[in-house]
Amino acid sequence: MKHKRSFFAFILISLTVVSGCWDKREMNELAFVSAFAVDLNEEGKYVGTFQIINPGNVAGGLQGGGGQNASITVYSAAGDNLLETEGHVSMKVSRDLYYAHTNLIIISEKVASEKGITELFDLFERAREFRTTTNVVLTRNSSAEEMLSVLTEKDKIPAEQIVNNLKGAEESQGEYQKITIDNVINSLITSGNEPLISAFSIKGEPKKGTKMENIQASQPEVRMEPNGLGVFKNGKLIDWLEGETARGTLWATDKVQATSLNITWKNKKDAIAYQVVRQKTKIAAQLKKDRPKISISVRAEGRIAEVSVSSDLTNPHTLAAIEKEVAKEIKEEIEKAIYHAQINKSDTFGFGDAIHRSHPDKWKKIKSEWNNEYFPSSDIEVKVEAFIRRTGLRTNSYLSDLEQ
Amino acid sequence: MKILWIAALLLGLLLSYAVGLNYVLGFNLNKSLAKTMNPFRVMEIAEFIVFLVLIFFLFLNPVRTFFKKEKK
Amino acid sequence: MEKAQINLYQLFVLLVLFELSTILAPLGIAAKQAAWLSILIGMIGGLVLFLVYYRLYCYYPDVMPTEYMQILLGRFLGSVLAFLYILYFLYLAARVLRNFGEMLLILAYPVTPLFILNAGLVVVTVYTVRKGIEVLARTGELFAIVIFFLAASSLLLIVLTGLIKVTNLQPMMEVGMGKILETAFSETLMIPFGELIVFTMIFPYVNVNHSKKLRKAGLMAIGFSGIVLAFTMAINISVMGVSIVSRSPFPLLSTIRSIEIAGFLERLDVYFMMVLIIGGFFKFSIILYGAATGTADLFKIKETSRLIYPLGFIVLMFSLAMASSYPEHTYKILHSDAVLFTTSIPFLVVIPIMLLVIAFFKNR
Amino acid sequence: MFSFFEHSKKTSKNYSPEPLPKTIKSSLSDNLALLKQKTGKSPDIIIRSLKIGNQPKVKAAVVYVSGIVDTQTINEFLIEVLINYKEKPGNEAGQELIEKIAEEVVSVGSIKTETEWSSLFESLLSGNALIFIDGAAKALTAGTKGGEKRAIQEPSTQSTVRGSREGFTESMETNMAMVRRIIKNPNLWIESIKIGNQTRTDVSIMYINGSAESAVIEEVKKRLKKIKIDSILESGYIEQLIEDQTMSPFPTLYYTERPDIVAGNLLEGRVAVFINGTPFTLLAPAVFVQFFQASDDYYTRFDIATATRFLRAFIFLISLLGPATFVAAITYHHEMIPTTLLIVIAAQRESVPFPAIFEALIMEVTFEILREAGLRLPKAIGSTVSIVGGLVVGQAAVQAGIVSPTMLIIVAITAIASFATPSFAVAISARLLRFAFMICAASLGFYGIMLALFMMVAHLCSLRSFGIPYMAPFAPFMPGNLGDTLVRIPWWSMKKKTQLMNHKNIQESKNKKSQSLKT
Repeated sequence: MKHKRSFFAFILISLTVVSGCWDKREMNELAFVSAFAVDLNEEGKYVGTFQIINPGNVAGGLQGGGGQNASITVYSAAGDNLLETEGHVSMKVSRDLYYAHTNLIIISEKVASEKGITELFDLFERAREFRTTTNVVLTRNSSAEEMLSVLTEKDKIPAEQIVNNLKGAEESQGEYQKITIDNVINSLITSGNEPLISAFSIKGEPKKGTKMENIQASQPEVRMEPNGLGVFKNGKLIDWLEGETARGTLWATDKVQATSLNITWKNKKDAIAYQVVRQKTKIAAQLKKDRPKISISVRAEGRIAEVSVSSDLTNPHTLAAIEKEVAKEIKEEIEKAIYHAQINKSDTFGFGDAIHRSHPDKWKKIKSEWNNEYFPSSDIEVKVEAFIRRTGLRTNSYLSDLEQ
Repeated sequence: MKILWIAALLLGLLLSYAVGLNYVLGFNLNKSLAKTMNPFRVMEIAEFIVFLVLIFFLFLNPVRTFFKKEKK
Repeated sequence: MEKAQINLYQLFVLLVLFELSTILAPLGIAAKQAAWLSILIGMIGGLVLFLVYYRLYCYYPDVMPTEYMQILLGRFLGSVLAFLYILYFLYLAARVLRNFGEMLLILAYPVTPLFILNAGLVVVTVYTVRKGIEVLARTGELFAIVIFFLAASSLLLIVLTGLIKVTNLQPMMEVGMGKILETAFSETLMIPFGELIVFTMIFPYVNVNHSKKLRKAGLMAIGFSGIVLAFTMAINISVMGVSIVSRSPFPLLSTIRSIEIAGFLERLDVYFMMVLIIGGFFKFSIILYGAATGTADLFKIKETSRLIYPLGFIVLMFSLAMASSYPEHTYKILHSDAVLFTTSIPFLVVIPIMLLVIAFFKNR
Repeated sequence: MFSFFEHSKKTSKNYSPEPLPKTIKSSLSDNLALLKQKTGKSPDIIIRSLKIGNQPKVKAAVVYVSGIVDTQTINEFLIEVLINYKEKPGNEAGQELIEKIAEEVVSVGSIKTETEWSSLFESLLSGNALIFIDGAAKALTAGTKGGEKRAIQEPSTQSTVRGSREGFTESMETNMAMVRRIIKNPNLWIESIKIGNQTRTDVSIMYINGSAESAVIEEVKKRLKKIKIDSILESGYIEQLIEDQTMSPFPTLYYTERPDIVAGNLLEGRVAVFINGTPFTLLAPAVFVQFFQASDDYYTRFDIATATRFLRAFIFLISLLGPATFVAAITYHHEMIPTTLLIVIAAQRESVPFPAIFEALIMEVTFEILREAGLRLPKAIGSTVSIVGGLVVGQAAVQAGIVSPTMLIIVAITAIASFATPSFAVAISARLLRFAFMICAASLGFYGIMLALFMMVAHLCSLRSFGIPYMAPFAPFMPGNLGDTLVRIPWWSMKKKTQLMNHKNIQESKNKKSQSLKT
């Protein structure tokens, strides 16, 4: 009994020493995958492309600074499913592929439109290393592999740059949205909601983008830009939304963070730019005799950012009139988007989900026919209110003085 | 020693519960037995050593008290 | 019986830690969006069960259940029942241990053998439990503070990140009241609340001059932890959506993983791991302690501490043998009627009530 | 150390000197002869023979040990007055003469008549002077303790920004006087015993009667009395012999060399143990939070004190878990590190040849070497060592690519953190446990750290110091006593003194080791 304690200490030590560190992985045994792309080749097999970070070239520091060599290396391989592509790639890479820091999943246009994205996501959700907060984007007019191989100048890791680009576009344009694996899966499984995934395309010759010269130039010839929102139906890409339609969709789904609108004033087109600071959208759904009635109400708050005609912005009545005009503009956008979606027969707004919430019993009956029958014929009422809170550092534009 | 017997009895009953439960769930007797034992089938060397160490400590105390009694 | 005393606050803390260790599991998710409701209903059932255990304690405040069973049912029958209870506790301990190891394995140690992970916990637990209920209770008090800070900060982070979407909780009654009640009584009542029967082994150690105070502490602890569990589940569903929650073995992990603030406060998996380890440790130690004192009392062994290592060892063995895969394990706990009707319901509900009735007539 | 003394005792058994005769004789020459024989004619035992009185002169001797006595007192108040004692002894035999000398002649503070050799020797060796007079079977002991002592200086181990600059010295009397000067209360009681067969070290316990719980006082006395050992050279001996649990890396007795800390703790109801010959005083019972409190906390305002204490708790955690957490994070839990940081660390580790745990161990051990080397060197060289070691070796190791800069940062922070804990005793245990934590982290990641942490906390919770739970007032939780733990509430809101030492909290505790160490 006297030495019992030391025995327990001994057990613990022997446990730790003997147990041989099964899950131990030193950092220089790992290849950090920053992005993963899915393509389809001619044979109809998946092609997985892996963008792997070369830490030494990214972090700089003592090793003499990055910039000389590419900060990433791209590998790709084909396979029948995603795991198989990984298996083939890992033979080419000298280290274990490590996904916990994967920030981006790129799905090529081809996969999305031909095979659909429904079956892609199980691995991402199931595997421990993937985080379900990883962003998903589509490619447009190029393959996913090309997209991953383009070097970028600001963020040394291209995946990071794509994500940041998208974030910037989401926060200022209101035409794009960041979407994560979680969101995609949730909208895939709920029948009253279809995913909307932002797309990127390459400007310039993709091959040139893989060279260091591209990013050493002050005006890189090859860049990546966000380009449209992909609309899905039953997991397949069917259409692209751009510009006002895209924004209208996002208005209706409460995703717009900030954007600017131009309105016609005094018969001059795009005379006043209104900058939205925040907005709130509410969707209410009702079923009247099995006919869905959706009402959307949008409230936006913002400021006047630019004026190109003279007008008396100190007058509250003028502001009220502008507000009305802005509201009309937003309403038009939303209606356009809804019209577009109804033609596509794809409920990207989650109206079905709203009905599900308010009428769970009836929803079960109409669920299967929602996209094709009920959604295109549903009554949709859009109500928009816009508020102007302030007009910046000046009240009236100098243009009003010019006129006098 | 008594403690070890109690422990053995308890372990035996627990294992038979596990086997019985498998049986109730619709596996036949052989399969039930195999299902109960198969977690121990794939063991690494290190794991096995830890296992042995644990068993060693299980017997250490009773054996020592036994010898102490002998001496007295 | 060990000569030790714990106070009411310590009992409260142990109860709460015991209950909260289930915070990681998708509790009552069969009721879909109303999971939180089924937890609350289960909690009410749990309060009733606690009162049953408490009344039994009131009749025999100074002796272990293993002993009053013998008083109530006669020497032979009582001993057999007590022995069965000890087996049940060991089964419970093994189940907790298995869950713990599997969670750890899926969460962070995919290659490490389950045996090693379980053995690690068993060794530390045995070390602590050998020191007696007082030390366990004091350790609990310290870690309760840690848990409190973890819970408060993660709640704050989740709210700050704006992850909560209340619409995810609608429609609330998707599955209907019948299913909710069924879930409550077959799952949530048993799993965190009914298991409190282990505490009947600990009640005799509580130093209390008036037994009503014990009742108050117990009810408060169960109520508090029930509300926390329900709240957590509601948060999980409102963050992740019911579909993801019902498909993930640890919804809380996904919730915590989705926290991202300022590009730095993210990847807080370690939070989850700490909750997991603290919860698993205390639940396992308490059950092991209950089983050990019960055995010591039944077999008249003077030093309880000598029993703990052998019992820990057999629990370790059984935790591996009880199921050959994790899905099988969860199936056996949650969905199999065999377990429900042969173990959970009789041991947690029927027998205590029966004992109470006998005690009532005997002590009239 | 102990084995050495045991050994010496065994040899002394074979030698076995003649037993000491019980009482002294009346013949001076016999007595002196015995004295000389017993002390082996050591030159520092001074025997000053003199003759006193007038017609007939009586032979007398003053005996003292040079160096530990106040020579001036002996010269002026013993020898001078004795020689000048010219009264006629008349018929007085030595017996009466000695009484008379004690009462009328010798003018020192304390004087006693003794007849037994054992107490005479003890008195002589503790610095008193003996006066023998021919014909008297008695001797006088005069209180002449003195000799060279270190002056009161600023304490070197627990220096403060604000507060008294006094530190204890090696003399127990001085130390106790310093505390007396702070607490002017007749209830401040002192009890004294001698411990150590060879050293006969004076050990005193000091407490405030009424404040200190009698159970604790009794326990301290009991444990002190149980000690059977040849020598007590420092307070550490006593500490190790009376602490509750010997198999623990954590200290369960608090030691200090500051009188204000002792006074504060006495007022809280603790018991102080003074040991002659060391500036360190023990305080019992000790609780864990006590080791994180510095006397500055009580002198600065409460908000600052509280903030500092939280900082210290954080520091302690860093010094305990810093490298372990880092090792776990970069070998097991890469997913928990933010991406940018991970890439930076990965870039640094690209060229490092060792696994992370090995790298951490190398650096930690290097640091411990530096610390140990700097500790015993003269101060001037010590700083050179730390500069060469810390800066040059660290820089070179990074440039050579043997360690990564992040690891160096972590180790450096940990090193500094381990010095920032106010109590050295608990800092060193954290330093020791750090290695255990690192090994656990390397073998099982965070899970390993958590397991080790659970063991540590369970161990801490199981400790008691003289019956008081070590982790009080957190575990067991005593809300009334939280005012002076991690937080320090303002003085005006401290309604009553802390109840930690209350008898309710004291339980019978076991002190296994103190009996077993019999020599």
